Amino acid sequence: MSKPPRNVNQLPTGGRAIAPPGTEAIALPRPEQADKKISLFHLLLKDRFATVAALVLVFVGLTALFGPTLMGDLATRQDLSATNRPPFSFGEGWAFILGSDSLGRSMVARLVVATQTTLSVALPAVGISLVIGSLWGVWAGFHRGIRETISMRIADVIMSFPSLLLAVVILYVFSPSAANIVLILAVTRIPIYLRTARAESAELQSRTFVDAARTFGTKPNAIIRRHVIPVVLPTLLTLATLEFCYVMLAESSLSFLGIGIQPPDVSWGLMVAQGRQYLQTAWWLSFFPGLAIVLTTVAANVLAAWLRIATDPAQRWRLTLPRKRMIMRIPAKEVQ
Amino acid sequence: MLTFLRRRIVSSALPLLVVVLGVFALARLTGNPASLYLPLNATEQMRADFTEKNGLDNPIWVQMADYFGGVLRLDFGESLRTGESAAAMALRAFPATLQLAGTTMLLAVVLAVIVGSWAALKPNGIADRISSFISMAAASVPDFWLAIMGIWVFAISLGWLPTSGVGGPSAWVLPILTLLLRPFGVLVQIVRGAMVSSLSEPYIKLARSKGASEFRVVTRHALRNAAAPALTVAGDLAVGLVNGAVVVESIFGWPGIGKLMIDSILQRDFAVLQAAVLLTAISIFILNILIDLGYAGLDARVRPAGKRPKSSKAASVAEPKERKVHVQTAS
Amino acid sequence: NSESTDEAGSADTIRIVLTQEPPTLEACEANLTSTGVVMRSNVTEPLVERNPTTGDLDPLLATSWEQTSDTEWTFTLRDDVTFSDGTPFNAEAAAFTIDRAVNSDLACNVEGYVFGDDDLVVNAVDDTTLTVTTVSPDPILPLRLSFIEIVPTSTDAAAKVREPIGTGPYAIGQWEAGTKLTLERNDDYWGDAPAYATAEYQWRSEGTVRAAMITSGEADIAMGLGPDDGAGDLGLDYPNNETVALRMTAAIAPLNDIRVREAVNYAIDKSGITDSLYQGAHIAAAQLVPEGIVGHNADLEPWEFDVEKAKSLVAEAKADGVPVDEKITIVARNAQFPKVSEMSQVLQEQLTQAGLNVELKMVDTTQHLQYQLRPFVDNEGAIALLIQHGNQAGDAQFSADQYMTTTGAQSVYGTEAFDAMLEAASIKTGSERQAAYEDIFEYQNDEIVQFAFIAHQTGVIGKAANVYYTPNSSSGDELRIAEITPVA
Amino acid sequence: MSDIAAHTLTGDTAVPLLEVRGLTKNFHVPGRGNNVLCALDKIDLHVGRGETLGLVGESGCGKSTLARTLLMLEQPDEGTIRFEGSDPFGLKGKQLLAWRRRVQMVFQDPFASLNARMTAGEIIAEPWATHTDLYPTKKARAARLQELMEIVGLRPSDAGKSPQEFSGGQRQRIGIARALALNPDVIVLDEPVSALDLSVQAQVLNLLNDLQKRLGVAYIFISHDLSVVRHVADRVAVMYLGRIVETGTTEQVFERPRHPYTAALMSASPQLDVTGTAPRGRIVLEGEMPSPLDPPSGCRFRTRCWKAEEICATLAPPAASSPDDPRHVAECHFPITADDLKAASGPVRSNDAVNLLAPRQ
Amino acid sequence: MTTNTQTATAPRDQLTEGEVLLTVSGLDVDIRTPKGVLRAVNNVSFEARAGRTLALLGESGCGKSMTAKAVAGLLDPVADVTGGTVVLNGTDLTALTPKQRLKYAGPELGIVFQDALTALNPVYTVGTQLGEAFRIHQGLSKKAAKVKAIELMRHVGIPQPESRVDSFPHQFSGGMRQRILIAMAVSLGPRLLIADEPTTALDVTVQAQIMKLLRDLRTESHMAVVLITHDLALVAEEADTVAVMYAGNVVETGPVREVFGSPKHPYTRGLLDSVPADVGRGADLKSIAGSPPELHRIPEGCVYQSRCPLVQDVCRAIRPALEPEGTSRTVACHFSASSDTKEPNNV
Ligand SMILES: Nc1ncnc2c1ncn2[C@@H]1O[C@H](COP(=O)(O)OP(=O)(O)OP(=O)(O)O)[C@@H](O)[C@H]1O
Ligand SMILES: Nc1ncnc2c1ncn2[C@@H]1O[C@H](COP(=O)(O)OP(=O)(O)OP(=O)(O)O)[C@@H](O)[C@H]1O
Ligand SMILES: [Mg+2]
Ligand SMILES: [Mg+2]
Repeated sequence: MSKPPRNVNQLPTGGRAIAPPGTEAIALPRPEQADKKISLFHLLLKDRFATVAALVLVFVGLTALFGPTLMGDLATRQDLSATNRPPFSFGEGWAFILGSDSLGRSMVARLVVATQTTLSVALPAVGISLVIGSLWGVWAGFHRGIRETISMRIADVIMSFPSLLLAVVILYVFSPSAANIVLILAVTRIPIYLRTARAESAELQSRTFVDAARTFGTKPNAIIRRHVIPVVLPTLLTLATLEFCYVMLAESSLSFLGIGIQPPDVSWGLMVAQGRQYLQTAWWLSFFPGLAIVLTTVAANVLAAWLRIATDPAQRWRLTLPRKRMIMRIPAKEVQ
Repeated sequence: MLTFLRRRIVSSALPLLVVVLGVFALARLTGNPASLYLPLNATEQMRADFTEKNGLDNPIWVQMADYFGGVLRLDFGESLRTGESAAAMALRAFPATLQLAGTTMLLAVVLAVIVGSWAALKPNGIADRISSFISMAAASVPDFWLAIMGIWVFAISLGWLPTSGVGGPSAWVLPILTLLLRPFGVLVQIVRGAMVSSLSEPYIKLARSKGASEFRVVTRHALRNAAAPALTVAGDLAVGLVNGAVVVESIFGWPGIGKLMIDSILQRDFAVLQAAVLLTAISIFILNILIDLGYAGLDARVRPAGKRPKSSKAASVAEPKERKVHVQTAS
Repeated sequence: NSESTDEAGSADTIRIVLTQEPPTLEACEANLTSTGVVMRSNVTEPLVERNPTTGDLDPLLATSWEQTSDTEWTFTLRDDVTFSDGTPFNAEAAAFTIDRAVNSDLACNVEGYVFGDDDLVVNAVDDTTLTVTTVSPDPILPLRLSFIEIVPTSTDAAAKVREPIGTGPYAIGQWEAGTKLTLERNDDYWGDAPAYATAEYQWRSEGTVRAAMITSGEADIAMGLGPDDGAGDLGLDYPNNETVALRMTAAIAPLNDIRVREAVNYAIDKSGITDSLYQGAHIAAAQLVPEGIVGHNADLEPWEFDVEKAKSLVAEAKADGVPVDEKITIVARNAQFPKVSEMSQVLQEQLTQAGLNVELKMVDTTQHLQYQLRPFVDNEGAIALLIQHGNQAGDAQFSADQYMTTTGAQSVYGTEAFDAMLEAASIKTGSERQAAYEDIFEYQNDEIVQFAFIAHQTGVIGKAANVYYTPNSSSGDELRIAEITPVA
Repeated sequence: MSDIAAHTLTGDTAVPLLEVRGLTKNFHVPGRGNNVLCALDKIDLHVGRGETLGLVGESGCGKSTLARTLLMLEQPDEGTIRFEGSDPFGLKGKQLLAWRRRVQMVFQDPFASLNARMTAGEIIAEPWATHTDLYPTKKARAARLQELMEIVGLRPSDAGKSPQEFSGGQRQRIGIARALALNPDVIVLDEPVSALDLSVQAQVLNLLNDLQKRLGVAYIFISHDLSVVRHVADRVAVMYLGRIVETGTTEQVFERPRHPYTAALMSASPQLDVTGTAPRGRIVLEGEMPSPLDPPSGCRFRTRCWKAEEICATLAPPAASSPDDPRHVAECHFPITADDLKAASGPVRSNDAVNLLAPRQ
Repeated sequence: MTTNTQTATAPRDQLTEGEVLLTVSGLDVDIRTPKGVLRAVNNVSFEARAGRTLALLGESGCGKSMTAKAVAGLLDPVADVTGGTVVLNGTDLTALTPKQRLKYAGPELGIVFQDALTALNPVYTVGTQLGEAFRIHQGLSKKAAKVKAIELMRHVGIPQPESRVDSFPHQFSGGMRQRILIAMAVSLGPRLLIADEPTTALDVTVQAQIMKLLRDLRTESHMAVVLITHDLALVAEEADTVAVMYAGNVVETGPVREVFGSPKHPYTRGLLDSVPADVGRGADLKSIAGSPPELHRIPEGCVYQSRCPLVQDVCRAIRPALEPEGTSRTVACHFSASSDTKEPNNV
């Protein structure tokens, strides 16, 4: 055994290795087969925060999917005679419940349409960098050696490259289309996953179960697919939710500089950026989209944290732990 | 330690070079700045002269060779816009960013350590939930929005702080507050995660068995161990601050390197852009080395080439470990 | 609240917040807004000066001038003026300055802006007499020369200078690059001493922040505000001689059909834009220059807003085989003026309503210049460029030469007939000149339609309660500190 | 490949199934100075068909490295491995896969060697994903899986459970079943029971014993628990600091140890002896095992040996056979002789015997 | 082993050998788990005497460590002591507040944790960690604490303590780390030392060194030692008395020689039978069939019923109490008498 002692900064990663010594037995409780199927949903219901978060995300997702169709052209219909209408004025119909913007468009409709744009930028951006960065990192960490070194240096380059410059250049040269924004955000965020995946994979490749697979003559790619990726995935997914937040913010910063999503398309970031000059006269223009960003990312993070624990066989128990207040004591069996 | 430094410097020099080359090439993709700097009715001849004078008609590698030739002579070129030495402009702007980013990071780390530790004491407790909610929300507010909001509330409505500009300590408050939130939010999560796992390590129990008070256990034993992952992330965040304070700098009129960079991009002021990028890249590179050193200072296990390990087991342990990030968030 | 009292500068200092830091203070670049706003008539002065209110030329360093031949003008200069460094001002200095700005290889901005390609012959006859000879007759040479800020002969003739010396009421004090710039009162000034001993300039790119600095008492004057930046009562409107318009590539389909260009004009709700985006401060425009500029045609009415008409014009054109479905790109420049993004979106929406296929593209300054100046971007189909044109000189020729001739640096369309009209107008003087340009503007609207005019703009300057200042049409380009006085 | 005639259970075949000659493995550890760590130093070893070779030694002496090298998880620096006469390191592609089938390993840690995210069935069937031809149909695999689970004493119905849901002993059975999945001829068992409780250990040992009887596999059984090795092994090799210092039959090594280290090892392991009245004297070795980065000159054991003399520091002792049996080999200048042992009176129990050889202290 | 007999501990009243120092009676520990609250330690009672070693013996997961942690007051947050008393030298520790207990941790009671490889804080030098107890309880300066630390290291036989005091834990081998942990536990001369599997992770040769160290320390200061292990042979060699645990319950106690010589509880006998020693090569070992019950599924009646060869109806209904058996032993089995009559164990 020449493994270094488990370090604090090592990520818990499935299996027995996570459980601190002495608590291994925690992982032992054997859930019956039956309750395994339903339990993910049940576990979710048990955690009020996670439930709320899931509801928020489902709502956001549905809005993004069906909202724009429902809104028709409401989001772009301008009315210069009714600009900056304050929110919660109920006389104007539901479309203006959150007020109107500086061109008299319905805030509700714009928020809804922006949901789709925002997600269609943030999700692919996160997805692409997640997939590329993770696979690359896993591969580099698994093979170690020169492949690892070169990969890490590339990550260094991207990390210390002024990402804004990259954005500005690409967006200036190739016009600020949503696809280009996605591309830039994806490329600049690859190192995040690359580094994490590499570290995890480098650690995993020395694990015994990987050695075991090698003794069968399993090919490296098969080992990566079977043993490394499933273990690394939860960590990377958690990371991805944090990144989701980052990407939305970055998109809004691009909008601030005028090179984000271009009108008449609208994203939350763009709405916040354009609404900033009305902060004193029409706060709702930037407040509501900002709130949408915050709520979505918080919900995503809460759910990711929950999911991470829920899908980890060795940590799952934490979720089901009764709260201290509500202990139902099992009456001690009378023995004498 | 020296070997380590030497190796670190050698291995980072190449990426550094690639960054600068990349910036050089990318910047030239943005087009010829002739019309920006020439009079409206400039003739073709004037354009050609301008292009030639600035060497923009040469193939890119010739331009690069010229540029690096100049760099070796410590000549970083002149600003197209102001005619000043590009190096002077970058060096002038840099301290402003550094001070701002440095102070911000310091505060973010201190606050995050306090809040994160507090949250970690009772995982999933009410303090944990609240702090994790607040920190996540903090990390997801667009900074420019926050900046303008801050100006509105603290400078205009309350009149406590100046709106912007550089000056006395009060001028620092709003920019720092704005920059602070994201690093703070992210770090709270990291510190909390690291503290939760640190607090469940056996050495915590060992400390308790010696009669150490809760305070001592947390501050002496858990924190020091939790510091390493936090340090890594703090480093990445600091890089982000140095590189990405543009928005805050331009709102608050803070004459930093971020603002200089974006201005020189917008003005196609290549020499200044390159000088600024080179400077930040070097600083990021130094920052990374400092973090490695700090990491080694915190945890002897990653101290490279220190004392010769005594036993065989130690030998394999003493390999410098790649820094790792702890992604464990509250549920 | 101690902080803000500290910040409220002493009565001796006027604090001004600009939209951006001057890239340089070089006098021959003073027609750049960001340089001129600091330099002109504060640090350096021209020979003659245009009165922004009356439009007349007032004497400054020159006491009088006359056209001594078709191509020659003679100026009589003051003899009691010294530069702030003590060197005397004389005809030699004036000649040197003109020569440096117009005839040199410095590529001064002012050269391109107010002078053509031809060089001037300048001659210092004696200390107080200066003659300027042009290649062809130039009736408005004194007006042109009002853009030349006089510098001493000690100024580097081969390179631009960042901090020049002038004859003005102020001299450059300290320039903390990136942070602030101060001007100090020039105690040897030949004219009346200004009220403030020091002028302190800062710069903020966000309009809301500039407005906030006025409301919070951190600045006395804030330049370039927008209607919603939050200056409230402290915002002063002034006509800034800027006009916004769409400039259409009339040679490229579908804009190559005049009906389509007319449709564009009909489709734009000018008063809707001025009233709701700019709260009535802007004025719907019918021509490139606003009132007060020589050549402005007061009889021209803005195109009426009539979507139906626009639609029918488009339909008509379509019936004639014009590919009206081809894409038209509205190109606008980020942050060019307040609410430019909103205005672009309105334009896009309204042109779309008229049945055109319109895209919007927001670009940065450098890219914008590629659309605005020759050589134009020519591979992107029909383009309607959102331009903001400011005629600081007060004469329509400056606008017309640039924007209306077939070869104008910023003109994408013209006709030979129109060129001839312009040529003829440029050498006319007095009321003839006025009439000639009035005709030109009318002709453009009837026959050329390169432009769809939107509005004559109104600038907003923020002014703290403790200063007196009345902005005028040139305030945005030339903020005369001497005109600002403290409230007693 | 299999040109060997009928296998025997004694392991005394002319051509051993697996033979190792001069195997050396160096690790390069980062750091200045001498950074070559010699984990295996010219190891000679052989295992016959159906035989169990016990391998004992202190932690860090290179047992696992040897096991890993045999499985080609590490590349040796020197020496040869012959499996039925051919060198697996020269194999490629199909042949390599074929070889992989024949040598398998069971790992020390039943927790770490099973992927927590797979089910028991998936784990056991994993080898077939690579060796697709072995059980080509789904049905064949399912049948074989069930069979394997029964062989190792697991309920086939538990195939869908994940490793966490099994006890340590059951997990080790999963590991054994996985090793059996390819029908190997040799199984290297790296401390297969040291993580298990006594009662479970007994179950696993019984299982291994049973399997060997039924399937005739050979074992290389690594352990530091002498009582276990004594129970399972036909022959024993004792390792110290990368070298095999003594080999012989189990009986020889345990009853008549020749190397002082072997003797110390026997003595140090506690005995469940409730009949004795006083705690017995024992050889408590001084100090720690020296760093393999910087092994002692001459005899590697000399720094802790009570018999060491000057020659031990200068000359590495050659392997010498016992006068009684040429196959009982030890590397020592001053081997413990039969006379030493005779001097120990009383019942010839290994530990009592060595007690009398207690270090001079 | 060092011959230095000078202890690093503060002088204190010597205990008389054999005096009862620790009395644990009826100790219950509950753990909150997803399945509800379960009993990890149930009604456990035992005594430890000054200068003697009590072995807590049992399979993995039977509650040995839990008992030790409960005694030391260092249970995980998910576990609580819900019944029973722990009287150490006249003081009931369970009645103290956590703050009051801090006073006892170190000077009265030392504990050596199970996992020597990770129990030391990796970021502090061993000197700092060894000196910490002195800094906490005696308010020594850093310097003085370091002197004490060096003394302790020498005491537990670490060569060149002066130069090694500033090394970090990872620079020590497992055996040395274990010694440092022991040194830490005995640094303030506690009356009671709990050693939780102090040698499980170590080699036999190192184990022998550590056990010798513990023996020496015990005889020097007459502390009571509670040795937790699942190694029967180790118990046989090192302990005076033994308490055998099964599924959270103590099933048998008594002097080691008697218990191992003639086990009264079928579980104890089963364990002894599983030892491979002396069973012929190739012969099957006797093993206890089945596996221990999960704690949340402990049946009514006897905890061992599912694996017991002697099981009867009564075992399924009534849990046998720990009854005295002879003068020095206790057993919890309905059939302890009958099991006694079975063939004596032939270890
Ligand atoms: N990958 C490696 N890199 C460097 N050194 C190694 C490596 N693997 C093993 N070693 C070293 O080789 C030596 C032998 O290690 P090995 O794991 O084979 O010992 P072992 O006898 O199996 O010990 P244990 O009983 O603890 O399992 C040790 O000193 C170890 O530190
Ligand atoms: N933190 C915990 N949460 C839930 N259950 C626990 C926890 N710690 C221990 N347990 C349970 O308590 C029981 C007793 O554990 P304990 O650590 O005392 O066992 P042990 O006898 O010391 O075992 P080992 O020999 O493996 O150290 C175990 O069955 C385990 O499942
Ligand atoms: Mg091993
Ligand atoms: Mg335990």
